[in-house]
Amino acid sequence: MSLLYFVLLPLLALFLMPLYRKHLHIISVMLNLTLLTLALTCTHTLPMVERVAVDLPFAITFVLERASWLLLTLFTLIMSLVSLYHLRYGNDKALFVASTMLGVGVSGLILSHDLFNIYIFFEISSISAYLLTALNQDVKAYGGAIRYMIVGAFASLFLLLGIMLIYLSIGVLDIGAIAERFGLIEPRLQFLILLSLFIGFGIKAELFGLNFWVADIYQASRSSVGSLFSALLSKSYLFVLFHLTYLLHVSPSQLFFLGLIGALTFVAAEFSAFKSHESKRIFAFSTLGQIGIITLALSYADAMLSAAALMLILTHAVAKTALFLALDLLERHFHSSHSTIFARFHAPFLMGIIALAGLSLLGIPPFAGFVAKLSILTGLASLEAYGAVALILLISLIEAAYLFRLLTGFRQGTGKERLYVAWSHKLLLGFMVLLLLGFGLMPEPLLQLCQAAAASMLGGNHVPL
Amino acid sequence: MFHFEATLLAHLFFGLSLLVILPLLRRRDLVLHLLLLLSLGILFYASSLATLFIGWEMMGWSSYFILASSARVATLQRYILFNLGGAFALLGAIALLYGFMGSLEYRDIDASLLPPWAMNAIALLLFVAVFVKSGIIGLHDWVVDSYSEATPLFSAILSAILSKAGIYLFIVMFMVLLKEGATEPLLFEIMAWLGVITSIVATFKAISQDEMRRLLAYSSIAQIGYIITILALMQGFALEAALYHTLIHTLIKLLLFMNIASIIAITQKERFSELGGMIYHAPVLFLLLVIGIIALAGMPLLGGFNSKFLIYTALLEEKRALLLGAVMFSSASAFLYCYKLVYGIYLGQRPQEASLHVSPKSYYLPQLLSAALLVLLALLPSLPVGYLSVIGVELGFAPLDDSNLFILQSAFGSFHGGALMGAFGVAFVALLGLLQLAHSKAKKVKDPLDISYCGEVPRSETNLHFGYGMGYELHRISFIAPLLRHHSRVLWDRLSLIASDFSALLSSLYSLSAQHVTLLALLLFTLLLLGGQ
Amino acid sequence: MDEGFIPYQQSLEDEEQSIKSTQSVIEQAIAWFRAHSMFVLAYGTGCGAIEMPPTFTSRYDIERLGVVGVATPRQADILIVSGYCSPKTLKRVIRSYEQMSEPKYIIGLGSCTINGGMYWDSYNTIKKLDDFLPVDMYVNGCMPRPEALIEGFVKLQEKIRANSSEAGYIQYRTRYAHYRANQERLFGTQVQPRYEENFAGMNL
Amino acid sequence: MLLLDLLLMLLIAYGFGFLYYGLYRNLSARVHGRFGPSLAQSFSDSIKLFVKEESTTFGWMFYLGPVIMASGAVLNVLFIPFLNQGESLQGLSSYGNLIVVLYLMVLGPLGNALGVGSSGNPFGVMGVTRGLTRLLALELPFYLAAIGVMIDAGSADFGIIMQAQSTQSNMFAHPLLFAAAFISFLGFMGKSPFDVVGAPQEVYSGPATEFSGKFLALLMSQSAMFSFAKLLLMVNLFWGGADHLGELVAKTFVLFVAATFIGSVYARFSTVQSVEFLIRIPTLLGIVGLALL
Repeated sequence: MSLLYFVLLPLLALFLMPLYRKHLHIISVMLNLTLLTLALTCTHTLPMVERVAVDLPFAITFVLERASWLLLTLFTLIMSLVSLYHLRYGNDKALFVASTMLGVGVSGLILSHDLFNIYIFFEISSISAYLLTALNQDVKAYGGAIRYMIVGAFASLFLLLGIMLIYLSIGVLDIGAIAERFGLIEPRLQFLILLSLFIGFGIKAELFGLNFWVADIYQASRSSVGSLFSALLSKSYLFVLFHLTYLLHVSPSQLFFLGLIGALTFVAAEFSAFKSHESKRIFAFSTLGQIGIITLALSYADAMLSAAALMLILTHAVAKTALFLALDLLERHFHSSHSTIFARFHAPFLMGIIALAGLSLLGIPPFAGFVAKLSILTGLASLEAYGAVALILLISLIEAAYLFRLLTGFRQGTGKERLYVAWSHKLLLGFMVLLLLGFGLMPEPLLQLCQAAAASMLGGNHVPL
Repeated sequence: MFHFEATLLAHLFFGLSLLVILPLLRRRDLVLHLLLLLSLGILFYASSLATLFIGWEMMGWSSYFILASSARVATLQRYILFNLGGAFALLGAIALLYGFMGSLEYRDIDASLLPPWAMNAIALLLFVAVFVKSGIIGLHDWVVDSYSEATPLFSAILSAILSKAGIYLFIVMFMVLLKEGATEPLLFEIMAWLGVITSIVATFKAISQDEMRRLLAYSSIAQIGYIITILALMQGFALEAALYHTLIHTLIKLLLFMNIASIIAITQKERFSELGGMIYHAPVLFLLLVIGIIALAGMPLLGGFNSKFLIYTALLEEKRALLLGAVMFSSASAFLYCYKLVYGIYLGQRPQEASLHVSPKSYYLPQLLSAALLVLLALLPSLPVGYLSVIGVELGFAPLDDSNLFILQSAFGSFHGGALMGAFGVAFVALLGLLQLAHSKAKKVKDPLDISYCGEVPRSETNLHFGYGMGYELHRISFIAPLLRHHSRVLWDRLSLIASDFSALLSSLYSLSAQHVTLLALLLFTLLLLGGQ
Repeated sequence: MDEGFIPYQQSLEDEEQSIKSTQSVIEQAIAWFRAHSMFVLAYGTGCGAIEMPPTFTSRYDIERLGVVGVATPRQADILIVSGYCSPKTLKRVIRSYEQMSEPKYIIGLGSCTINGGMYWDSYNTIKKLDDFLPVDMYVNGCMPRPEALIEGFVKLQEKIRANSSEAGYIQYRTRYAHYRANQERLFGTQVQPRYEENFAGMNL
Repeated sequence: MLLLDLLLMLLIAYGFGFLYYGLYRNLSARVHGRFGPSLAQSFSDSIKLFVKEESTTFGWMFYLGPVIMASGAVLNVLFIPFLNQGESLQGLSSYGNLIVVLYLMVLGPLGNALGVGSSGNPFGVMGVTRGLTRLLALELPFYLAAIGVMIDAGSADFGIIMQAQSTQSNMFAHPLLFAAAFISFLGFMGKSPFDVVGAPQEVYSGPATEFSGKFLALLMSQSAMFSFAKLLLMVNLFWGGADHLGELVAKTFVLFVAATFIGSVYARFSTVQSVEFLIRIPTLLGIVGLALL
């Protein structure tokens, strides 16, 4: 069992796709399910290291430890769910190609253990994201994609600058090696490097000050694509950002700064969503808000809080995917994603899914989101970060305000259409909500996984050269 | 340890909510109602704060979704936001407690370990949770709107059952878990006065309502105000008085809301101005309502007096004269809305209008049961005392004496329920006999419009039911008029406007063009670079 | 009936004396109480009403006789029709009278209630109240002084104590058709509910 | 024995109630410069009403309203002890207490209000509304005073309250509380200036508009008894009760005459005015009185 499969199999699928144009969806589903199975089979063999030496500084090193495994499993799961969702829309060829590519990108990002590869996968994922944005092939989509491209290129620029400076100063790109030698760099240069990396990843991880492009991109792209962006893309960059942060032993003040950025992201996003009436935009802001909380929690570099943050990543990804996919169903029907569409249909099941996923998103029991939120709050409280607790609780009210406003849309209005939802979609969405409910009722196994992952993430997994 | 078995509330709430749910069988929202019941179970069975919170929140959202079938959007928003606000305050308190205790199990909580500031902060947060749920004035808008816009049956559950959750929370948190803690006494003092001010303001607001369920909603707020006040004393007999009043109020509100549900089913009307004169169409319902309002007004001869008596004597015992005066004032003012309720619906003249429907028979059962219990409690006022004492005894308070079930004992005197009932019964029968035997013969008017009306013959279209407007004159009384304005609604609306403005400002950032975004990022980079060096 | 008011009034007063002796003790006691507690609905239909306030207040203090003014016909024993009645007023007077509980009496105050008085040729006042309602006692004059009104009350007290079957309210019940016919001639049928229709059977 | 005692109490209350009522009419007539009716006039009125040949009713609730009201008055009389010592004329006071009595005082009016309401006459309800609105403010000072008395005596029991006054009556011990209670008491008696409830100029007779014959008779009788009960209450709470019947009569008489004279010279407050007055003056007195306790 090789970690390379997670990159090679999708690449193989990408090669196969032009050959079997009519069965793209099947290839995609089979690929993602295979990857999910593979990821699950890795549970007992962690940590895993895979190195393909090209030329030593540019070796391809893949490492799968607890944290990245958790994310990898999540990503493959979400990819499988999304591709299963699209099974009914087999003619959507570009989507399958681009999403498979996105899968390669994000998997590579979290697997890669050297900056060079990280940069490569960074680019792969970015390019596929541009493609996905433009999927609708209308003016808005192209505009969004171009905007995304400009911002993305800018991010790559900074990332490249950071990597270049590291390579120039210590001559290695492997993360483990960098972690060992990073202290040797002159402090001012260190700071410049960290800053470039922060700007590079920060733009992509959608942190405050660097995330003003996000809402427009989500709005321009399709809802189902939104689920990929929200669940995979931003999370993978965030993961890499914090992975590096922990490895490079940044100073407490810099961590504090990250936490501050997280809090700002959270506040700004939740408030922005409050007045928004475009559901994709609202979900985008909500994603930003969650990213803010996750950043805030991770910035404490505390085992318990990091575990809680990982838990939040997981639950948020599932809940958001469910929401975006449900929204996609609505969007396909109404050709609009304005929040008023919620008042125009009658479909109890879909309604229930949106409501329950929304509850989980908000961190309301008994759904999995609650466990994550409670862990974050208790974690913060035991670190005596009462201000952060108060902030999260207060701003969560704003979040509740706009999320429940969407939900109230259900009952408003008179002329409601009956909306047909295919049983396969019902099954899929129901599965996601059941997942949330299940982990909400029995959070222990997941919490343990997250704790182990957090420990490995914070412990700085040094893989020898 | 505090346990489900020991809570009267739990038994009561389960039994009664099942009664209300009975008429709902074979309906769509049954699932949600059962979920609500489940959440109550979680709340009562909880042995850790996390579980308690799960029950609390589930109660919030399941009731929200039940409410969603009938309420307006604004009401729903208000409902969920206030409820979540309270819940998040509770969550904050729980997180804070966890910070010190490292565990959320009830048995691990030892409030004596808390530093005073933390204890006070926790107390404040819990107050917010309790106050929101109880609809303390300023936080009450959601209560009134949701009660009046829920389905008639669900209003009964909301008022009879869910409104008591705040009280339950208070008892669990303060009297059971945190009783060792050194909470600032001033906080409880403020709570006591907030409770009584709430009850006064809500009473006056109730009087000036034109909608049955809004009136009852304010009445619920007022009644819960008393309970809050009495609980703030943190004494054993106060606890018993509060629990007794909770029991009585639950019975009364179940009775009244089910009664109104029947009336709504019969007439399809909600406002006093559209009702009236139902007494001879629905005499049984009228009698049930009269039992309800007499108990609500806290008059002797029905169970309502027992708990009022306990509340008063508890306050007397603590020598809280002014507090008691205020409670009694509000309680006396309640007569007005009690009468308005019965007059507006059953008495007065019946407006000319279309046909009447039949009320479902299943609506009668909860009413009859509540009424019977209220009468029984009047006869045997000490009946539930032993049951109520359980928590108090566990907490080390002396139980009330219930050796004679007819007599309700308190430190400030006692009364004999049987003697009261008996004397009234004899007097009533004797006087009725006297009236029957009197030389003068009663003649019943054939046409209800044959009233003394200044020598006029009123037509059927003449509005003779304007008595429903009683309470309007309160607006002219300089002490009361300011209480009737919607201060809190204005406040919350303004707050939401501010949030919305702030939101507009922030969201404008998110429509920047790509150039601006990159420019900003560059700026940030430069700034940080300069600042970081 | 002879011409003129005085012989008629005389005949009414004569009758009382003869009936009184036939009553039982209880009946006499009841009659005494009735005579000594008279609740008055003073209907100020015309200018005669101006004489009622002095009658009720300190100067003449009719409360000495047990006469009290009440506001509603339900509580009243005696209806004073004070002066001329236009049909519009009469309608209300009749309604008020019918709402009074038996036994009930009418005092016609002033000449107008007897024969129209100074309005004898008015197109818009009734001339003879007795056509529409049974008057038990007339107090004539234009206007009659309070003394006269008190005199009327004293006479009425005697009449009440006599408990005559000729009392106005009994006549109104037994000869309702006659009164109703007169009323209908004036008002038409649609205005007033029929007296006997107001009550659904006796005794609750 | 108890039964005889109770009957005696009722008879005393009934007799003295009507006597005082007659006295009231006489006294106020004298104040007006009239002679007024005989002392027994009110009694005659009630007998006459009982023996009217017919009374109008609007249905069973209308019928029961006065009965409930009268039962309330009877209960009030029975639950307030007449004397502060001995076994006789104590009635059922050992089965109740001051709080019970304070609440029983409202039972009658509520029953009556139900009857009035069922008549469908808007004037009746307007009267009831006025009464209840006035009641808001009327009870507050009285309650404050009663609370003061109860806290002072350490019990709500009449016996103990009266015993506590054996050395000094509450009137002198707590003059402010007494003043508050007395003003309230004037209102409870329904005399000027607090008699807006049945103002005949505006609302016919208010609550009594539709009551005729025996119903009105019952209302008059209960009102007489109820007045006596209120006098008793004041005497017991503030004047230490009475040792024997003679003292009781003397004390209630003094109180009654005081109320009558005040009632005779004051003009009527409107509903709003009476509420504002009651909240301004006596309530403030009561609060200060409680603060001084």
